[in-house]
Amino acid sequence: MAETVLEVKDLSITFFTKQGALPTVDGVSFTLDRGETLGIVGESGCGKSMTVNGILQMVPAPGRVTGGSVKLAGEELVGMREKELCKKRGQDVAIIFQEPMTSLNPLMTCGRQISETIQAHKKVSRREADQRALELIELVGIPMPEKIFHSIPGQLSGGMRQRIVIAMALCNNPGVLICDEPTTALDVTVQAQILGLINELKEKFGTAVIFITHDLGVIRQMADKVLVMYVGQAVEQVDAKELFDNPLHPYTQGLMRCIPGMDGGDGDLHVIDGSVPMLYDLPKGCLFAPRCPYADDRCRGERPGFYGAGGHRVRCFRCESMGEEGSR
Amino acid sequence: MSRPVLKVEHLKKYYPIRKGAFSKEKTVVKACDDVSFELYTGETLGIVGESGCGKTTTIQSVIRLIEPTDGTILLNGEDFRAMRGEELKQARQKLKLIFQDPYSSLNPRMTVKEIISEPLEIAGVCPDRAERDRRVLETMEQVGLDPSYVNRYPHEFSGGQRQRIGIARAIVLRPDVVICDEPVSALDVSIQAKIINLLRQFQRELDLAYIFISHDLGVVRHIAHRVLVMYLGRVVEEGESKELFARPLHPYTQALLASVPRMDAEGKPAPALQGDVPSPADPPSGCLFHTRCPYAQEMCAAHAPELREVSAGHKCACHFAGGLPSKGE
Amino acid sequence: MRRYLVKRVLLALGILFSISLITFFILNIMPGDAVALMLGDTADPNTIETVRHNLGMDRPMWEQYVDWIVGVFTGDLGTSYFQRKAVSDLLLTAFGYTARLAAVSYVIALAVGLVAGIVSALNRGTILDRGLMTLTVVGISAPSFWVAIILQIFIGLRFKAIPISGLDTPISYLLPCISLGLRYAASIARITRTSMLEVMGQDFIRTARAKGLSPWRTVMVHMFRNALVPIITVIGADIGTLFAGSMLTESVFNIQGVGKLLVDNITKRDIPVVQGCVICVAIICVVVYLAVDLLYAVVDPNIRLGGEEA
Amino acid sequence: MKRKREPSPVLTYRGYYRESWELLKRDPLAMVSLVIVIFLVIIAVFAPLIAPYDPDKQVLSQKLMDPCLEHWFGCDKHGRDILSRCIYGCRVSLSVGLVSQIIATVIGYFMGVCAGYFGGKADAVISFLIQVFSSLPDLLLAMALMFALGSGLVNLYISLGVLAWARTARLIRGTVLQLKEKEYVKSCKVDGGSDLRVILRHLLPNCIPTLIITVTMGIPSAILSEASLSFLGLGVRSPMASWGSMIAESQEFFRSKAFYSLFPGLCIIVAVIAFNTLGDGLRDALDPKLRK
Repeated sequence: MAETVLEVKDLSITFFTKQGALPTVDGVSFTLDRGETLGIVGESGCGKSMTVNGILQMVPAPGRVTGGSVKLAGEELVGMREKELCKKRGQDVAIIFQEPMTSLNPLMTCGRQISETIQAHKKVSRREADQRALELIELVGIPMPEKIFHSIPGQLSGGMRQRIVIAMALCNNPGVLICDEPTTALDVTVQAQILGLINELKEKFGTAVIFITHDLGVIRQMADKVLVMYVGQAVEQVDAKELFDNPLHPYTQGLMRCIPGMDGGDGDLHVIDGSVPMLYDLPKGCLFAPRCPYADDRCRGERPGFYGAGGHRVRCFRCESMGEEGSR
Repeated sequence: MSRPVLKVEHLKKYYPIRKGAFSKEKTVVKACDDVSFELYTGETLGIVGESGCGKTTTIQSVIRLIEPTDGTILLNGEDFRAMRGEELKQARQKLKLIFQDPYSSLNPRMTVKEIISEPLEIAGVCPDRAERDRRVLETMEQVGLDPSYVNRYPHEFSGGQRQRIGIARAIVLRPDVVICDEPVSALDVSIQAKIINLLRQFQRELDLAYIFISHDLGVVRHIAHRVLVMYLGRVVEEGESKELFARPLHPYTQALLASVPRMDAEGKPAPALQGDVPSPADPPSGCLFHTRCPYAQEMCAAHAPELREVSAGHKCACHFAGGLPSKGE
Repeated sequence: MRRYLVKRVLLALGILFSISLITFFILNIMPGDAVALMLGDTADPNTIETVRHNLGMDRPMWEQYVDWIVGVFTGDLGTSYFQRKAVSDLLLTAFGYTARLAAVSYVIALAVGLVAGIVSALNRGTILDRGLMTLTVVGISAPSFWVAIILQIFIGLRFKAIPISGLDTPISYLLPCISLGLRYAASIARITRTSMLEVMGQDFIRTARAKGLSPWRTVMVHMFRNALVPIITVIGADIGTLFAGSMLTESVFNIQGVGKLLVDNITKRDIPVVQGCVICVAIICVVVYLAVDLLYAVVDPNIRLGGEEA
Repeated sequence: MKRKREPSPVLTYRGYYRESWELLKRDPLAMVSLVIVIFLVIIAVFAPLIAPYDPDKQVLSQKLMDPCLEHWFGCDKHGRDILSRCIYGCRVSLSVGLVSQIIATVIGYFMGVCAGYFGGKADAVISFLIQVFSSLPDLLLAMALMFALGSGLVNLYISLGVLAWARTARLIRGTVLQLKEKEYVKSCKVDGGSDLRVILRHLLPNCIPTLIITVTMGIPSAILSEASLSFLGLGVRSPMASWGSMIAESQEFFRSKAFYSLFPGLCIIVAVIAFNTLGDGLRDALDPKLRK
């Protein structure tokens, strides 16, 4: 068995607002091995971005990690002191955010933003750090690295900036790289370039990747295993191939069918009835029951646990016959 | 087929910019250069391309939200560009627009009723208030909004519902042409599907013609009958949707299709194109695509290819169109 | 960048020219006649006419203006009606006082304001933040001349070592500087806090934290530097009003600065002096605005490299 | 042709201003200042009924009288009741604040909309004027104007109002530039809506929060300017009572009679703080950025 770099168990994040305690992330668990890619997929507001904030221990107020554990290379991050966390962030776990336009400091040169990350974690001179930053800029496939090193983000295109962010994330060779919708803001041809780059670098460094997206097509290309989220809960967890060949949760099935395919028919698109419930007004039973075509009285009255077999975990009573799957 | 409801010929929109810091020399950005198309009743024309390719400039010029530099726009056979005053106002009733962002497209200080009835008021078609209210309620019903929400404000609605209000506003005057500028891009897939179905339903029921702009090729393929592919302000390929997606002729279209991550095919992503789109202020010589084209030859840098008909109804602006290996499906 | 520079300088000159035009005409269309005031009630109309003629006041307004503006460029601001001294000399002496008072007040205010603003932003919502912000509201609300009088009463009269007028010994700066600097310290603290909070919510701060930078580096290098542009705007506007504000402080503490000169002569209707003071302050203001525009370019490379307006 | 309806919205929203009011009510500081502002307005309006004495009546026997039960704030150098003068001073301050801001808002809104909406040459000229007017400190220009117009209440209204337009115009111009790009403005144009319709139906309602905030924040600065001008002898004409001129009169007695300058100064501070805090509260309550 490959070496496990990240183990998340029953991670829960609650936002304490005027409308009450909102369970933004509710008991998400997964493990991530070296060199593996986990895809997290779901619609906006399903808690996928908050899950990674929870991993980094950077949940914004008024939210808080209210349960579970996050073990990075065997070390527990939940409850760790901020000073220790600073040493982990950027060193052992790095993140690429969605918006390349705003996630870089607009007043600082790209090169400096990379080299300061190196200096934050290694005792090296400014010169050495700059040298290393320059190498990284070249590594992420930017033409004329010298020129880009001295540029500020405002002079670069979205794709270029995202490459800089990738260089910055990888500069300390982290064990885990989190990509939070890194290509959503980019055009398809640039998206293909960036996805290719992430895959190439992941293989080169053996980095484990968590890839968050709402695009199932991207998941198909990138992920080894997938976690489907719905209103803060994981509803289906399985190997990528199995998920696309044999989706078991009604939500996953619905999601796949309502995307207009590149070779789909001309009829009306499949729709999922109803809308996503609000966190302060969650249904009593299964969270998907109000929109589920198969829902019965039990679904409406009781929350399902995980069922399934062979590493396929599904939060649905219809899979009960396949056996209980507590955790892997 | 009969006369096209909208016919656009050689539409151009140039923006002048100053070249250097002090130079008097001015150059132009050709945001939309020599775009022509025809649109028939009951038909959907898709326009695809990456950001900065001029899709939005094109439709904003067509609808005269910005004045085009040159070209002809015929709406029901009449010269739309020459219209002024009351004539223009009446013509505008036949040409409507749905925007991308369901959050900034509705005035937060107006109720749903005021929003939907504004086009009626401007057009002055029903001076009777009761009649106007009746039409607003009827339209709300049609787009699947509960008419009892008529006095509510846009804030109260979800993204999908706001887009329905936008659609209601666009169809309340029974237009001939509705231009949809990325109407589903800001929505989640499950809501996107509902809106697309709704638009298709109206097309069938009201015989609408759509111009549908999107960067999502899957959506365009699903909804459009014919497709224009744009690159740096120019049309590089035009054809029937099925034909174009099955046998793309232009290397750019081929690359675009190959870049879309697909659910049905496993495999690592392979970037089909290198580099970024060149700056529109300093476009490449000859064929605009030659800097990124895998098949570029010397002549591509020297001569700009014409948009020519390669097979029936399928046009392409490439010197080698038809002679290239088809990378489609 | 060069285009930006040239544009700014031309704009500054245009503004200065317009201001001189506006103030000249405002000051010269006043109803009360300085000459009549100068010569007293008993003077006969003929004498008044002669004096007016000697002073060149019977010529058309635009001619007087051209004379005056040409004078401004050559450093000749005319002669005081009453003191029989060159206005430029009067101004030069007075300017020394005002500049010293303003500089000391503002540097202290800037230091206090920046620190208070940063501390407040970093401790948002705590008692410390609320306390500091309450103080700043009082600071921007209290009229400086009243603060000056209160300081004289409750500190000046209590502690004999602290003088309540003049600006001669280092200790004599204490009260005038507090009364003048208070509102600036408060306004800088407020804009610093707002601006810091705005930057704090931006994505690149999240990136900086996720990179594992130390909190100190995140705050000073990433937040503060990016918060600077609005702060500089306020500083630029402040330095202009500082000279106006010093009018009040100077008259309370009897400091012979530009403000006092202006206030004393406005009641006497000594127009050349008043015009001199106004144009002097106007030049300073415009120069400061120009400096601020250039400072933007230093702080924000997007302006420097883009060459266009931010 | 009926569609299946979308499920009912879960949010309840009662209109922008109701919602803002709810937010404002939750801000204790803003509510306290609102009460003070209302209190000041009542004092200003009903000054003759509230003031215990005639503010201009000189009683020589009461010269520089210390505060006592009959004269809570004491008496001034002419033996006039300071409390009564403070109450009448409130009239001057508030009316100067309000009237000058109304003048400024009318000019500023018009100029701001012209510059922002029509752009081009109109924008170039107005923007230049805005810069000219905001280059000189307000107080200095106000002094020059008061010098030319002569002292008096009406002249105060005019000069402070005329000078404050630039700030309003700048803010409105910025707001309009942002609003102009909104898709609802574009869709009104696409529908054939006239410029007048856009300005009245779309721009004005969305500018009102900005106007409310500028007026609330402009009043205290006008009050301060009035006090400063009156202090320098360029404000109201004596014997009219103004907080600033009362402080000026008290100056020569600061060694012996501290109370003399204390009360008018406190009046200024209370009024200015109340308006500033209310303005802050309104800004928080009306700011669309803080809303979803």
